[in-house]
Amino acid sequence: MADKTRKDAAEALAGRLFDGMTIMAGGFGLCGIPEHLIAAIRDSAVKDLTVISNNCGVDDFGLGLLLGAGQIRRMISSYVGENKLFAELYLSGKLELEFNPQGTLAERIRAGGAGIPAFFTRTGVGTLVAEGKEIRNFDGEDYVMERALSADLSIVKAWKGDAEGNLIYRKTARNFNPMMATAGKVCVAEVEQLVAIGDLDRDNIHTPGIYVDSIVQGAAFEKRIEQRTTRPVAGKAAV
Amino acid sequence: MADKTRKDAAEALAGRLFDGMTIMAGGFGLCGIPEHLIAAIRDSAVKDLTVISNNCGVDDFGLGLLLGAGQIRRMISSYVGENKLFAELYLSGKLELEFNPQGTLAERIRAGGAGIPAFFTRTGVGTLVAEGKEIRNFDGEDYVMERALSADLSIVKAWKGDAEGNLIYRKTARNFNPMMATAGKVCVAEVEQLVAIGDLDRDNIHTPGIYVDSIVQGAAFEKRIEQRTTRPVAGKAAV
Amino acid sequence: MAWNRDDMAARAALELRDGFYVNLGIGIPTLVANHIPAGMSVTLQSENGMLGMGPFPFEGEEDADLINAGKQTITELPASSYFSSADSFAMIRGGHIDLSILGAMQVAANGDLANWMVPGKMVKGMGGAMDLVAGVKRVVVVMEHSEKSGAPKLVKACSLPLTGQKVVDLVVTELGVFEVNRGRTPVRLTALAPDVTLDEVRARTEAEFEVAL
Amino acid sequence: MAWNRDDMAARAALELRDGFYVNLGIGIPTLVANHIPAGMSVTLQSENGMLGMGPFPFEGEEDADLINAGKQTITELPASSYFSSADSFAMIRGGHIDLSILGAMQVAANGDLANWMVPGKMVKGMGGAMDLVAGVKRVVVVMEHSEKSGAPKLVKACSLPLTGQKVVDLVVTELGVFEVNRGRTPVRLTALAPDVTLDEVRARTEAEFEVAL
Repeated sequence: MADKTRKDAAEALAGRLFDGMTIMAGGFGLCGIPEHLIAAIRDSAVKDLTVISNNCGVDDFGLGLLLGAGQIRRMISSYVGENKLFAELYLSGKLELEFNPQGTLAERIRAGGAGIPAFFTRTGVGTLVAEGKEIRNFDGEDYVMERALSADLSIVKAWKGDAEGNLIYRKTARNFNPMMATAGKVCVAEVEQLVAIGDLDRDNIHTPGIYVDSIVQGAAFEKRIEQRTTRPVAGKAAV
Repeated sequence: MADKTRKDAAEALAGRLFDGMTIMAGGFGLCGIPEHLIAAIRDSAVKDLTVISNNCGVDDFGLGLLLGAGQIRRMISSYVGENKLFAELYLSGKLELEFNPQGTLAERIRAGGAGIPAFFTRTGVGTLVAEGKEIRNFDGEDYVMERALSADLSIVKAWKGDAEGNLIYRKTARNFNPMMATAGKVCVAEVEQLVAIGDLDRDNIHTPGIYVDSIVQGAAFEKRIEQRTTRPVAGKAAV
Repeated sequence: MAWNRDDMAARAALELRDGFYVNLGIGIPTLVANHIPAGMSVTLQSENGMLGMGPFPFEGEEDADLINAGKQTITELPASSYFSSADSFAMIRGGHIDLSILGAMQVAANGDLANWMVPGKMVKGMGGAMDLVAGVKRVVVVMEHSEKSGAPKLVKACSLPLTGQKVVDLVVTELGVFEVNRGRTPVRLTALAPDVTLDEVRARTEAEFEVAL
Repeated sequence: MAWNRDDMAARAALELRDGFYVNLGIGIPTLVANHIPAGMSVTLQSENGMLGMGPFPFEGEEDADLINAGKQTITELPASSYFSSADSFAMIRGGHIDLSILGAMQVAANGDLANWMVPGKMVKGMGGAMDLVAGVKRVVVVMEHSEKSGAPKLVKACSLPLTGQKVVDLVVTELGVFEVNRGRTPVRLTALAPDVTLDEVRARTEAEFEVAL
């Protein structure tokens, strides 16, 4: 099988970036984001991007870096609360924004990878989200039709991966990464640990290599924590 | 968390069976079938069943047992080639049959568990499968609308499970089991190994316990092989 | 004396049942976890992809790969499991979560809920709220009875953009508990906070309600 | 001298490319695996939930949990992965498989394919065939040129119920190779088996075709 390993993020993305393209980026908040690939996209200076990602990072990390560099024209997200620059750009008309309910966003991306052009969901019926979309009654209940989402490129972050592109995610850093890996025309993955083929448990591969075009082991991962919340060592449980 | 473990298949199914009900049964051919639960359903003598399963076992094993006992009124399947009794019952009008393309069947079941009442697929457009169904054009291509499938009860077979109902499947015995676990109003699982809570790798649980109502460790598993195919020890690869 | 935040959480916790799978929103709903009765088994779902959410970690034990939907660091439990966002919302949308407890800006007598957007203000996004109210079997709102301006939040009809139509089952405020029942029955006041009078509730509530204390 | 089954498989194997993900049907298509050129990396998908299908096991090493879509015992490889039927067909339907090689009862000049049902006969079911032809990027049919009755199988229009509309790219029979190109171009005969004459092919083929040998 062809070795999909690349030396670094820049090499993994070489020839895959162009102005006006649509990029899907995995992660929830700053958890499970492809931080090296995002940095390489910033360095590439590619622009007029449509970015599909649940959030948009923070001002100085994650997708916030692309926002700060003025590379993003349009975002499709479910929540962008933690980003001041985002608010400024949006309110000044420099950034287009499409909000999707988080589950609808996840399912639209799954549909994009699964050859399903549209599906129906109860989510958003009777809200702004359903405006201009078909509403249809099944068995006495109204549903809204949602369309699939796909992208020119998806960038995902996994815990472990191999040269075939098989990926395993860790804890809640999985989030949007598996679906996005399936919905990009090209998928580039960054991993914390690149392991030998055969080292991953075949029963527990979250993303089969068929979806991954290039894979790169990140150097030092920052893995920044957005809301460090703890309980007192001697105290009682806070959650 | 409540202990979902039951002593045996009969106890796990107690109070959950009724005439005329719809049952989903995991497995592909004889691989990954809930053999103890099927036997217990045969012993219960429940009848007029609608059974949703990719295949219908063989004459004397798997769902073929329910067929032989005259308990099945209607099957929703993708392929039933290996069952002579099936052919007899069908041709004599004693058995109703609905064929679904295998991928459409899998996706209808996933949709049933995922709150998606209907979706569009290219599969089956222009064939008998699309007759009477809505055809719709998206971006220049025709798709057929398929509806979700759900059941009163789903019976699934896993390799390992715990008292919370978390399940892990093994190799190609996974097949339809994970989706069916989500699409039954009640789901009963049988496992080869019931392990202590915490023994399963949290990152690799295929079916989270929320979907499972009762779990039972099967006694001896027959795990019959339908097409034993080998290569000569000294020879070259046959596949 | 009206209920404080913890009282409201305790009141909402009365909706918990043994074996329930529950999703708790940010703010007061998070406090409900502190009021799970001893011996009752309740599994918390976090919509970013986890069942069996544990308490916050001890200092120094935070894991960047383990956060809740509010992006706070959390811990896992022996029976926890992780899954993708698509699988998480399949679980929510498919009706597998028993109870969702979340905050609101407005709740209407017909069960409509608004909690994500104020026209003219910067919108942060609905996150998973629309999916939760559309998919979870029972939806309990915990909210302040009035806005800071004094405007009522339990209203005849929501003036804010909706999060979901006819989705609220129960409302807990600092003044009392209201059965809304997704608009299938008239709103009923079923509990009053200590020393709060019916007149005060009437004066501060726009929605009509029956009294069933 | 017409091609035998193995020759036909070898011919179909010319469609393989390095790095391809391929689904092989039952019968002659299975033999294509024996003709993967040395040094070429081809990953076989089995639609019951596996990527990286290995050869049949040695006797005594069969595993009941490890079968292909034909229900035959198989083996795994170092890079193999397993997944559910829903995930497998998401992969197929989503266009991620490069090539499907399968058998047929009839192929029409417009690319229509029939391979699952003969009216009046007991129907076994379409299995995954409809999904494969609808979803895979390139579909190659390997079939006998004629029925046992002598009736042609490469026809003007399928008389049998379809498996898919305008889905066939290439047809390999014991007589030759035909580009069908999903009906976007006229059918073209691009290769002839040794000692098979154009006249013989013309006599035994109902569909019109151009000759581009």
